[in-house]
Amino acid sequence: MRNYKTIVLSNQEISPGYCRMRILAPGFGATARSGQFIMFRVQRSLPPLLRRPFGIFRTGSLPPDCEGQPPKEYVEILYKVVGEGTSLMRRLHEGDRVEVLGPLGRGFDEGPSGEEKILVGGGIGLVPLYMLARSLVGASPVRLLMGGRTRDDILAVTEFERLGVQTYVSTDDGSLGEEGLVTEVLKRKLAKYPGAGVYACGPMPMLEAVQKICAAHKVPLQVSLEALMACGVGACLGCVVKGKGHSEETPRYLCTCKEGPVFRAEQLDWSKMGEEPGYCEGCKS
Amino acid sequence: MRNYKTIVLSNQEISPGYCRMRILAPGFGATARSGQFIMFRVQRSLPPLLRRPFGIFRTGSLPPDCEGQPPKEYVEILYKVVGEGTSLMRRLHEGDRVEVLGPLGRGFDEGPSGEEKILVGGGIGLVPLYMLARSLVGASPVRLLMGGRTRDDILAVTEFERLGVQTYVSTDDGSLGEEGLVTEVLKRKLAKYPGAGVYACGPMPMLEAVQKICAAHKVPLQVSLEALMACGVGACLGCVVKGKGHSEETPRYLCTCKEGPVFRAEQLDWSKMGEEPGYCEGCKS
Amino acid sequence: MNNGQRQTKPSERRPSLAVEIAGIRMKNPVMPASGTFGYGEEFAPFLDLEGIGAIVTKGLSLRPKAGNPTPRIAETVSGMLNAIGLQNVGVDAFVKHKLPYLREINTPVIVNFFGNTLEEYAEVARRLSDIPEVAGVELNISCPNVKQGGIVFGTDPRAAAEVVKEVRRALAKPLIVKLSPNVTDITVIARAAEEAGADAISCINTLTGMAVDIRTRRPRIANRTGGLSGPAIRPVAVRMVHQVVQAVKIPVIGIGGIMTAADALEFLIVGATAVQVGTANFVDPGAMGEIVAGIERFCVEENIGDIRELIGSLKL
Amino acid sequence: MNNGQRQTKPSERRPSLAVEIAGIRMKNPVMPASGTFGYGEEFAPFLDLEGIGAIVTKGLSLRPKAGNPTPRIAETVSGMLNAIGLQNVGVDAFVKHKLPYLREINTPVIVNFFGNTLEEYAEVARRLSDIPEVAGVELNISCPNVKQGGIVFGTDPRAAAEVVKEVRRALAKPLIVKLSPNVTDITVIARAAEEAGADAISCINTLTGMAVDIRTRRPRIANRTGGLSGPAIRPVAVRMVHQVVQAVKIPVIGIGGIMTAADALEFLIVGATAVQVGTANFVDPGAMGEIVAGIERFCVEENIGDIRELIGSLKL
Ligand SMILES: Cc1cc2nc3c(=O)[nH]c(=O)nc-3n(C[C@H](O)[C@H](O)[C@H](O)COP(=O)(O)OP(=O)(O)OC[C@H]3O[C@@H](n4cnc5c(N)ncnc54)[C@H](O)[C@@H]3O)c2cc1C
Ligand SMILES: Cc1cc2nc3c(=O)[nH]c(=O)nc-3n(C[C@H](O)[C@H](O)[C@H](O)COP(=O)(O)OP(=O)(O)OC[C@H]3O[C@@H](n4cnc5c(N)ncnc54)[C@H](O)[C@@H]3O)c2cc1C
Ligand SMILES: Cc1cc2nc3c(=O)[nH]c(=O)nc-3n(C[C@H](O)[C@H](O)[C@H](O)COP(=O)(O)O)c2cc1C
Ligand SMILES: Cc1cc2nc3c(=O)[nH]c(=O)nc-3n(C[C@H](O)[C@H](O)[C@H](O)COP(=O)(O)O)c2cc1C
Ligand code: FES
Ligand code: FES
Repeated sequence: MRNYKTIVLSNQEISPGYCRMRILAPGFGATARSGQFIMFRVQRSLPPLLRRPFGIFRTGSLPPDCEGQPPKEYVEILYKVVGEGTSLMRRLHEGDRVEVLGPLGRGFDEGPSGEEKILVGGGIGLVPLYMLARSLVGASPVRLLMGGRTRDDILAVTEFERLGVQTYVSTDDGSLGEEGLVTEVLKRKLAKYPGAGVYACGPMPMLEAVQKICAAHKVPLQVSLEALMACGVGACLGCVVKGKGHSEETPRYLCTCKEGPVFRAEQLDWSKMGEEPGYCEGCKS
Repeated sequence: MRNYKTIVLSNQEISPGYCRMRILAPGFGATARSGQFIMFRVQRSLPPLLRRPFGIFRTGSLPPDCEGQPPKEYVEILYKVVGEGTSLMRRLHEGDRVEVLGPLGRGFDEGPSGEEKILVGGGIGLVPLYMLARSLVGASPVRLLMGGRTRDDILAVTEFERLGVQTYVSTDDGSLGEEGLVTEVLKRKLAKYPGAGVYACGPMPMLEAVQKICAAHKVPLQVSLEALMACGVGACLGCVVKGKGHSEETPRYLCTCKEGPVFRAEQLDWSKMGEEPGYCEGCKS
Repeated sequence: MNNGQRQTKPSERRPSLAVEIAGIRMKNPVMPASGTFGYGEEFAPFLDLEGIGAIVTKGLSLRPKAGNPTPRIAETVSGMLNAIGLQNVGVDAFVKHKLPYLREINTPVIVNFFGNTLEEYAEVARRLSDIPEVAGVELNISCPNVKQGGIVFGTDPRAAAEVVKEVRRALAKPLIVKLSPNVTDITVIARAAEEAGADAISCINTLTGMAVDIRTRRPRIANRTGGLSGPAIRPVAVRMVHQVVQAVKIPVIGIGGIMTAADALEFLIVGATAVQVGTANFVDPGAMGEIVAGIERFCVEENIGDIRELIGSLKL
Repeated sequence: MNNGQRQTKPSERRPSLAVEIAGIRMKNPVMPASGTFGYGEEFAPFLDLEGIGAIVTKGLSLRPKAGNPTPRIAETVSGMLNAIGLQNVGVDAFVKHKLPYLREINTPVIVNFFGNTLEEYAEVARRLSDIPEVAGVELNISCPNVKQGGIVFGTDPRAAAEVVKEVRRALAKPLIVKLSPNVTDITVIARAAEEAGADAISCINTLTGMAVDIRTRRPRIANRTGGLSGPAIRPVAVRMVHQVVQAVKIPVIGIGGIMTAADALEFLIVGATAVQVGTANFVDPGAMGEIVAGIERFCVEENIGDIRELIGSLKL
């Protein structure tokens, strides 16, 4: 966990409104676990004031520019352009100076190997699932259920397939894969693989549905949450989410940045997740 | 006078810390007079909040990119990189979107033709003198006395010479032209051309010295002043300078942006010009 | 303006943006903030003066006022400090030189004014009462009362009530009282003004601030402290407008850091009947035109037929 | 930092940055602002905790506090709103789980705390008095007094004096009182605190603000209003520190929008003996280290051998 004062290696739009950025970060990969995130600083000057949190899509390395140099280790993020910060990010070019704080937070617990693994991603929510899939595929059969509004919201599926992951795409408008909600696909899969472990990331309404389904099927579920964040390191207490058994008398607030962003479903109080979102405009993914 | 929402045509460093920018501005040249200025907006977003005032170095036009199109009329500024705004300006590239408000203010009164014209420029203060020289040279003998700290502060002299202007360069450290203050040169020239008209722009200490010299020689003097400006159009009253005969009882504040930036020396109260500068850090030129 | 994610079905007819404040009818709820728009004329080259809700002129006093020494302004992070010192031409020159131009423009004129004593306030009010071109006045009570050792009228409920009463008595026009934000509880001042006869409240004026040049170690404006304006103060302004709207029955004009239509909409949603745009006029002399257009666009996107449906529609 | 135009002849020896506040010796005048630095530990990976003047911990109360519902924060122009609601682990957990780590670090620990009643304030003060690792306390009086219908202690001179007296009586440590900026005249509160026994003043806490999501028409934080912090408030903070320094004899700690060494220097020049850095810790967890280095660089450039020569050196 460091603050990398570094540079952009590449930054391109991969689907309308979605971009992929590689950032130079020597030594980052060795410490990063699936499900962790970074706090990204767009530029030294304002705006924006605060850093922006982004899941780690993957880490890797490129061959050095010249003989004898070490390979260029990078961290890669996938982001959706939704507002001021991400609009400024989209304009970044190779060589621009940025800062990356990370890797941050608690990632996924990979669970028993051999077990059927079902990954559920909604839109940009697929980001943290790639590194998870990469480390699961060796030991367990892995399925990715990928949902989105339209074909444009379905990202990087081929990369999952290259890992050897079985992928099932569904879109609300049927413009890609089967028409309908990803949660419908999940029900079918759980009927088929009752002993599976489920890992989900996406919009809160999707996560709430996934939680209900997994509870009904009594299968273990881990979810990766989003919340408004100022510090990303557990200092500001801006990013909290209600833990199971929370009440005014017995407060059980959990820090999304430090105790999360990945939680076991049973750690959380699902009663009013939707009403009191960590992020006010509701999900943008 | 308009707000041009336009683009940068070119922007290069011409001397360490000094840049020259051409900005597309159709129709601007037809309305601009020597000594006027623009309010420049670096970008649509913050920072900086306020526009930055810059003298008009010159207007001109470039041949169109394709046959049949009209020529590309531009306004050109010369600026010194001193702080936040100008540092951002230096980073602008061809095609970047900027805004230019202008032409603003009252320019030089060219005075009787045939008369000897002596232009005195200190550092970046030479900017408003170029258009003046350009329109004077036809009808009057024009001399430019150009002063600066070092050779790096002496700009665009060759362009004045190309107009047919006699130029005399002096630097504090003697790194270019004669060693010493431009005001010493002025004294000599006025001794030689007692009937000359003087036009000056530069740091306040230089202007105060020039004013004393011209008063002593009883020659007409016009000066172009700098002041902190918010609006540039006479609305905020942030840019005022004390007029002759100013007192608490009989306030005679003049707007540098509207009644200036060029003033006849006798319009101004020179008694404490230096102590109460329109711009707090004193002159940066 | 963050273009909402979800679809919006634009309504057919153009939304009505008209509002009324203290009997003054406005085409739309956007007007300049006093002192940032001169006497209107200065902005005619950049803006259609008949396309805004009203014209609010530079703070006026009985006699001409010299204002403060320079430097008078300094830029700060997302804001600016000013200590102009209320320099103005005085009532006579205003009537003689500035009004004739405004007379020709089909937009209500609101005259902002102040005094150094109760008598001065009342006298200016009397003078303005006789002028037909003046649709209403805006009373700036953020000034020191020289008689009371310079305590600022607007920071003390009693003093505020007193000056509003005096002016009310002397004035035959709609009276808007403009509040200072440099107070512990702005609702107390707002209620005092309402009870003393204000027809509307406008807030906020500038927050008192200071900036120092670390190399010269001098204050960056000659007056040491100045009024902070611009986007930096918007959250404080929105909060105070929200409080005042709940405290009084008269309409409230929201002011503070409005640069875009989205900013203006925040104030309308918390309950401001109209807004004033100040510092933004310096950044873009056409700003108010774009703000009016942006508000109209928003109403279309959100299927709002009349701006008054939006005013005070904050969900809690 | 605007690198001054003129030449500077660097002095030979390293300048001394040490300051003393209320008997607490600090290596340099830079410390974190409470609530933005957790309990110190969180920042150890990014910052040398022994390179700053002191560690100021998250506001502590007698019993654990749940804090507010979410969303608790919102970014604004060059600032942020927060309504964390003073969530904290309570005195017992602090002593048990947080102090042991701090004990190992050779930097004075200042514990910020608050209460909902005079009794609670006093009780926490008593508890902290017995803890050797606590170098001093910072009293946050920007809290509502539940007994007095929730009027905020820090906005009323009498209430402020009362709570400071109570705490002073119960406390056997240096006492820093932290003031709220949401007042008409901060010097009145500062003097009340001084007379009631404060050893130092720190100011400012956050300005109350609000922001609205124009699409949902909801406040952007669940608590409706929140505390505005960050560079946007700096001019207001510098002004208030300037005022307080002139009003009291005890040392003043300047807080508000400090992002860089240049910002910190503004506060020192107007007379703050030290500064606290808040929101900047979120933007750059190493910010305080760079600020200390920048202050040292400035002293060298300006030939200042001892930071105390700079403190209060404002030229008027
Ligand atoms: C742990 C975590 C991982 C994330 N991973 C990704 C990812 O891999 N790809 C991706 O595209 N997005 C991801 N997000 C969401 C991303 O942080 C926001 O989309 C981004 O901050 C929006 O910034 P903006 O300035 O463009 O939007 P604006 O709406 O202008 O931002 C305004 C403020 O709200 C905050 N904000 C806005 N949306 C969100 C959100 N959904 N979650 C948290 N804060 C938000 C911003 O950080 C900023 O403080 C993640 C969020 C979290 C908490
Ligand atoms: C009528 C006029 C004509 C000018 N012409 C030129 C020119 O042709 N070339 C050139 O290089 N400079 C010119 N200047 C000065 C130029 O405006 C400033 O150098 C520039 O604004 C500095 O901005 P900054 O953000 O880089 O500096 P900063 O110091 O960061 O600016 C901070 C604030 O101070 C103001 N400011 C700083 N220096 C000056 C100054 N000398 N005069 C007025 N305001 C200042 C800025 O506008 C800004 O509001 C002119 C100024 C005026 C008033
Ligand atoms: C340069 C300047 C001059 C001002 N003059 C006046 C004035 O004469 N009378 C007044 O009531 N307010 C005056 N104000 C305050 C503005 O009307 C407005 O209340 C304040 O600037 C906040 O709005 P803004 O953030 O949109 O600028 C002035 C503000 C500025 C920046
Ligand atoms: C997230 C957050 C939490 C805060 N918590 C506290 C607190 O517990 N006690 C306190 O006295 N001040 C608290 N503050 C106020 C800061 O200590 C500081 O006074 C304020 O943020 C202004 O400084 P800044 O602009 O550098 O952030 C908090 C500020 C923020 C942003
Ligand atoms: S983001 Fe600050 S505690 Fe989680
Ligand atoms: S800059 Fe506004 S009046 Fe001159």
